Amino acid sequence: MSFRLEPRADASFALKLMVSCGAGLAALLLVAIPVLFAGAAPFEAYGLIIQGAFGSMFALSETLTRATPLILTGLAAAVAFRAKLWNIGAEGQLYIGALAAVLIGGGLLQLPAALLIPTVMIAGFIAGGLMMVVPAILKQRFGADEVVVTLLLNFVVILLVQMLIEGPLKDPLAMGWPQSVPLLAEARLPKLLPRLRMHWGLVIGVASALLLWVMVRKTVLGFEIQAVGENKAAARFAGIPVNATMLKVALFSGGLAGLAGVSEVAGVKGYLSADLSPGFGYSGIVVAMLAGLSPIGTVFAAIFVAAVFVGADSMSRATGISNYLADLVVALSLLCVLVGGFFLRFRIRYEAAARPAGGA
Amino acid sequence: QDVLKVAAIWTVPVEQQWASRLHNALVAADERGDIEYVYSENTSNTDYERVMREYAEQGIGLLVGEAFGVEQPAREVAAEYPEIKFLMGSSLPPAEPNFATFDNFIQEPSYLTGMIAGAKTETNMIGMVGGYAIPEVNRLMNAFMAGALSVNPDAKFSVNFINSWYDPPKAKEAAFAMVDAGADILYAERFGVSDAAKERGILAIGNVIDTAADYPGTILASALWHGEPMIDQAIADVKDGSFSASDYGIYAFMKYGGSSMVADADLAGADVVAAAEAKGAEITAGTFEVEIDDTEPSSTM
Amino acid sequence: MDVLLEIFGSANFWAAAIRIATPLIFGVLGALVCERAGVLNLGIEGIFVAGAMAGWLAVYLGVGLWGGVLVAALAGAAFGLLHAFLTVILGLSQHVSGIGITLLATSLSYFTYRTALPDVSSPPRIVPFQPLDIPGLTDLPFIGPVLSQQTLLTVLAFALVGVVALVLYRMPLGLAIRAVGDNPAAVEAQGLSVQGLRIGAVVVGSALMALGGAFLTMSAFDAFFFGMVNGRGWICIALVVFASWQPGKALLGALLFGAFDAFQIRLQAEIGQVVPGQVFLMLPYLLSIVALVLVARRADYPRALLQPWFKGQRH
Amino acid sequence: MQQADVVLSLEGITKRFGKLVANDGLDLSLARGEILALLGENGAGKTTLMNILFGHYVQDAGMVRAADQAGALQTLPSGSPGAALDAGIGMVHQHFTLAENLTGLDNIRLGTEPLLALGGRRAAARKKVQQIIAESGLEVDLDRRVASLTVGEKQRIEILKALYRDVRVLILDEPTAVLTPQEADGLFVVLRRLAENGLGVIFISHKLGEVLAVSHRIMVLRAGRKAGELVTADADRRAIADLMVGKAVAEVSRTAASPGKTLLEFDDVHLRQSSNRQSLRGVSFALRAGEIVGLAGVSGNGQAGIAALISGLSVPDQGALRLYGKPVTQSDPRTLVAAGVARMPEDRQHDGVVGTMSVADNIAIEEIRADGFSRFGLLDRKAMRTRASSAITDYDIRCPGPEAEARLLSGGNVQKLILARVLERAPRVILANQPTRGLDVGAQSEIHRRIIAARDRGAAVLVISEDLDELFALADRFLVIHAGEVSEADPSSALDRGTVGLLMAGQSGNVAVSV
Ligand SMILES: Nc1ncnc2c1ncn2[C@@H]1O[C@H](COP(=O)(O)OP(=O)(O)OP(=O)(O)O)[C@@H](O)[C@H]1O
Ligand SMILES: Nc1ncnc2c1ncn2[C@@H]1O[C@H](COP(=O)(O)OP(=O)(O)OP(=O)(O)O)[C@@H](O)[C@H]1O
Ligand SMILES: [Mg+2]
Ligand SMILES: [Mg+2]
Repeated sequence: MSFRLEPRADASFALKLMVSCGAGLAALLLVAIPVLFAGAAPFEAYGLIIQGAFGSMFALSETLTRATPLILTGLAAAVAFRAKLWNIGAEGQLYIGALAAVLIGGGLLQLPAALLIPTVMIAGFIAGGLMMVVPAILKQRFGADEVVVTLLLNFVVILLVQMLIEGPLKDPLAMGWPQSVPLLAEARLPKLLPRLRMHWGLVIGVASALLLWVMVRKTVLGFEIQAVGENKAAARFAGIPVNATMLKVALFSGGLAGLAGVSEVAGVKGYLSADLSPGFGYSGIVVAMLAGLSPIGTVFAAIFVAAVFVGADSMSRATGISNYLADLVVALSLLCVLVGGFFLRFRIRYEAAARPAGGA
Repeated sequence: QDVLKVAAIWTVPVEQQWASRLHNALVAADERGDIEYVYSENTSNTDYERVMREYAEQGIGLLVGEAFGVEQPAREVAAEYPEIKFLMGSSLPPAEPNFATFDNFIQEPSYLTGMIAGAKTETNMIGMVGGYAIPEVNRLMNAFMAGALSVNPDAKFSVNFINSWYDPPKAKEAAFAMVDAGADILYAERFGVSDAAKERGILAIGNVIDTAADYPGTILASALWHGEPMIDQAIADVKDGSFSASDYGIYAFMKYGGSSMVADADLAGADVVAAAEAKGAEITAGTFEVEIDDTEPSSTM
Repeated sequence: MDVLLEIFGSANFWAAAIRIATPLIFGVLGALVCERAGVLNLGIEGIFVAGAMAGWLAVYLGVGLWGGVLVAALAGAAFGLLHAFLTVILGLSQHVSGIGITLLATSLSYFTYRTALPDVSSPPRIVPFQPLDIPGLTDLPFIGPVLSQQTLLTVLAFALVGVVALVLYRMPLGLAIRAVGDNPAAVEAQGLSVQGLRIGAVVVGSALMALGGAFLTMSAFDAFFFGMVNGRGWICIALVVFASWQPGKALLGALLFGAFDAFQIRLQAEIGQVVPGQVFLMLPYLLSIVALVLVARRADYPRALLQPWFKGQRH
Repeated sequence: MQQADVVLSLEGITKRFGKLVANDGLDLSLARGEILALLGENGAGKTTLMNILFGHYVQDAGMVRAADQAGALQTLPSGSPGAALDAGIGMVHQHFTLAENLTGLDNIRLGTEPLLALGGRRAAARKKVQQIIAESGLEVDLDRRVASLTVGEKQRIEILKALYRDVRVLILDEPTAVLTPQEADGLFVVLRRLAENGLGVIFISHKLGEVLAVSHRIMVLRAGRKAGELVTADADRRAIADLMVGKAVAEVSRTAASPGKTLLEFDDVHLRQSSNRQSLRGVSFALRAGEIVGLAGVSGNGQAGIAALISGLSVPDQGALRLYGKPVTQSDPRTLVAAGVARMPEDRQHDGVVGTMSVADNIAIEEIRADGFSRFGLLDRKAMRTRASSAITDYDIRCPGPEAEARLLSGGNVQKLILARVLERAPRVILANQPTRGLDVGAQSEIHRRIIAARDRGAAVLVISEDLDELFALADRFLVIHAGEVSEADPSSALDRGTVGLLMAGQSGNVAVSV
């Protein structure tokens, strides 16, 4: 017996639901293994994960706070991957965006919040965008693989940030700790609710997702990006300026990652340090793929990934399991959801060995 | 009365020298039955505030941790939970009513190990490998250098920061480079440096923890940090209600037993050790003070 | 100028360059084998961690050094098998699967380490591979000191470069691997199994990557630390492109990287910090990008890289 | 036919793709030394049947049996190309199955040696291949990387690959689609000789002339079923064509041209060579309103450069291009399209459509920024859909509807889609590059009809084709390209296949005109 994969035209809602539940169930089963290994009770752990992610206003706020940068880096990956521009450099673009925010909003400009916040955001967007435009140009002009270039630039940027926050940007009031001067109060993104960390970055993220959706579905630019992404040669033949379109994609992608940096400094941290992001740039890729590169889906995928992490982290504390479990749970969930996505795209056909028709 | 619940949040794994000193002290207190101890390690600064709040909600009595990267939110959390005591590593002053601070002020024994190294170096060159040039590291290196220069004005130092807290192979390479450049004693701020010293058959100065047993014949002297005086004091203070928003960093000073110097007399020579110990006595007696210098040290060559 | 001469003329410098390059040689070979077959393996960073942890833990538990090497390779192979299942059998995105593998391998290694050794407050140590001592060879001038600072794992890395080159260019198997990375349809039409070749390449490549990790805990050092892999895996991904997917150039690239790293460490040790240390640390990455820009046009990509392939699909 | 002579037998093969039944209970048998031509419209199921026979696909029902060494028929396990190869079946696929990063020789060796044999058997393999080349006349450089070979050379490697395995059955799926007439003739000589030596051949082609010339027997498929079987000696073109389509195929008729003024002019155009393009050296010619100019030549002689220039994908290094008398030397595709140039790409799947986008998108793509389809940067989906719907009716594009993905269309329908896209604006200049390559007779005649209609409306048309039959059916005037130089041959009525063939091979222009 052998099996064959058959692409599905469109998955029904029931199937989607079934697959999602199946993936979730599989993830839970897998998570039980390390939980048992560490000597805790799986069912108790499941409850604690959900409670830790959504069980209170505080938990929900924390989940959404963590989802905020993931929405933006997820969008950054989604917009680039749609055009087959493999931007693995969102991490670096995030830091550059944060750096720009601190440069502009750390005292250079004295403006009221209504002006300073947009200025800082635009600065972060442009900085992150340029950070991606450079690899895009290197790819166009020299054929340098953007996966590698953006990956390497992540290291360069983090070192640059370290250098600046230990040097010219160092906060003289930080007792020598390598961190930048704080953002002016006028540059900070306001909190959404008092006493909770959730901030306006979330609104920016969701708004970006909506705008991106409009761009993808409704605009000529979105059309051109799709054409370039799916078939460069045909797009070029049809007169779409392939290189210029790619540069626009690069600008958007890097810019969104840059915004993630702005959102983290201006919404959460208040100043820049070398540990601003625990890999939000890389997780963004995961988020985007989970969402099937859909802008709206990215929002939900980001919340999912954030909830799994926050919930599992909280569970590990409540059960006394090593908190490295949280990353493990995220990884396992990711793999289960990925495999689930496969079942949405394909059906598996088992094929019995061929029977002779009408006897031999 | 219930046992005191103490939670710790480390931004690093608990093996890291710095955290391990306090972690061990807390584990010991737990084993004595004084407290019930839980912890989260390797918690990123992004997550730090959330974890603080989660512990706070669990109803702990004392929270130990590091506020270095999260000063502002940490203080906000403390202000919101006045019934909980916070003992946080911090470079800023304590905050009333419940936010006490500390730091690893072991510049005193570092000065003493510097004296021993300064006396023992034959090439007059000492290699120093650090993680990041942050105040906690800088002040130890500066005190060490001052100690060495006090007995050997010709001593030169080669300083290298590897920009990582854990990359022993890299620290080892940096140390090898210094040996190749002529250093005959290595100041081992990071894991990996003593390994290089042992492999090349030269001497190393330990920092924060005593690794002499792991590197027989290599560790000339070590500046040790002891978490116990501070932790035990804090626990006692919380229990008897006298915990205040003060600077517990002083408990790292030698006179409180928060730090000490150990030296290998066979390697260093009895007279050299005796000189250092005499200086140590002066420090404990308060007649000699080691300057706290947090500026970034640089090579003197 | 003198400083430069002094550095490049010293056997210790070259010894260090080789030592730093060794884990990269394993990693870049592993990535090369995977990519030659058409599969990008971004799981490399995590597989390094898994190899470092598993190999070390095995030795710590008493299986002996070579036993540890084997365990590391098997751990790498296991993650390779998972990556192959996701990308070759299911045809899922190689980027995402790879990043997922990195996340899984890293967190699983850390979790296992911490759960297996909950109460250690300083990392336990093993007796690592010892430096070479080959009478006759290690006594030679210059070569001797360079060699006598290496271990058998470094010898293994160099030997594997030869083996990989031999397989790729002198064996029908290598022909098939190179073909399957270029056009799977060509391989299937000649009666070979595309999936089989790809799975095999990813599994073997991942085992090689894990050896890079094992080198860190069993030769470069003698204990396992969290975070000790520190981006070495990613560098290998860059080096493969730099090397145009050729084993010889991969070795060269790894050695260049090692030499540069050894050089900057020594320059800092010799002349002190004249510019911020980060500038030195940045240079290898920037130089890699420059090198990439210079070689990219001539580099010849496995054309089927990133492309899943299903039997019975339309080509 | 005697049982002992049968080398291959397919019985009751059925294959479904979703709802589509690609093969419906097909039987086929092949005798030793027989050349069987398999005919059928695009999508009739020929390739599918061969893919099942060779093990690329697994059939839903039915059985494949092949003769073993002793001549006894053995059932082949399904889904295993390896088993098919072992059973002495070789296949030249419709699309190249070559690893471009390997040399020709290595492609031939691939899979023939134990994987772990150290060193392989390169020398022995080379000797054997050279012997086959000597016998068959399939000349090709074995040590060049396949990427640098021309399509004709690649096709020869494909055939050598099959012959190298000492096959008893050889399947050729449209092997001549990318060969020049001369190359094709060479191949037929080889095939006949091989058949005389006992090889059984299944030959798929859309070119009825070839089929009639080379095959012994013809089997016609229609919509997955056997539509009929003929002995070649008794068959004629019309009968076969009607059998394929299931109805009578309309002849395309053509009236004499009445050329008007010059619309597009090449003036001493030079273009540098690039990786897959021959250089152009001083090309000059003019296209006039109301005439079809045929550009004949062996592929790889500069056609790609001329097409790229007219398409706006390249600009000349030297010389000028003039459209309606005005220079357009520095144009890009958009300005040319806006100026009324219709361009049909040589490789329609690769350059013509974005497979994952809809039919409507692909019809609108060239003018997406024009007012008709968008406003203020926002797409007008309704206009795009309306246009697509009318194109689908007008051009008989067979697809589920305007929202269907273009990749689901067969080659003929993709070509109709492109025609609909470019002809709708009543273009004044038309570039038709290999307009019917690989298409069945029905689609061919439809496309020819459209091109002639456009000419009659006053358009200037340049047809680039390697199919001389097509050129003779369409062209009012011939240009011949060789080694980057274009020479004029006129009047076309005075030319015959032989002379154009000579011109294509680079013989002097005088020969042609003198006929
Ligand atoms: N892998 C596949 N998946 C889905 N449909 C397929 C597949 N392969 C073939 N088909 C369908 O089967 C039908 C027969 O296709 P096939 O390629 O056999 O036609 P053909 O006779 O070779 O046509 P052509 O002359 O154009 O080569 C077509 O409608 C095609 O869409
Ligand atoms: N990926 C696919 N999945 C399902 N059906 C397909 C796919 N690709 C093509 N088809 C089907 O293939 C049919 C015919 O396609 P096919 O490629 O055989 O045409 P073609 O004329 O052979 O093209 P060409 O001659 O250019 O190769 C279409 O009707 C379509 O339904
Ligand atoms: Mg076909
Ligand atoms: Mg076809």
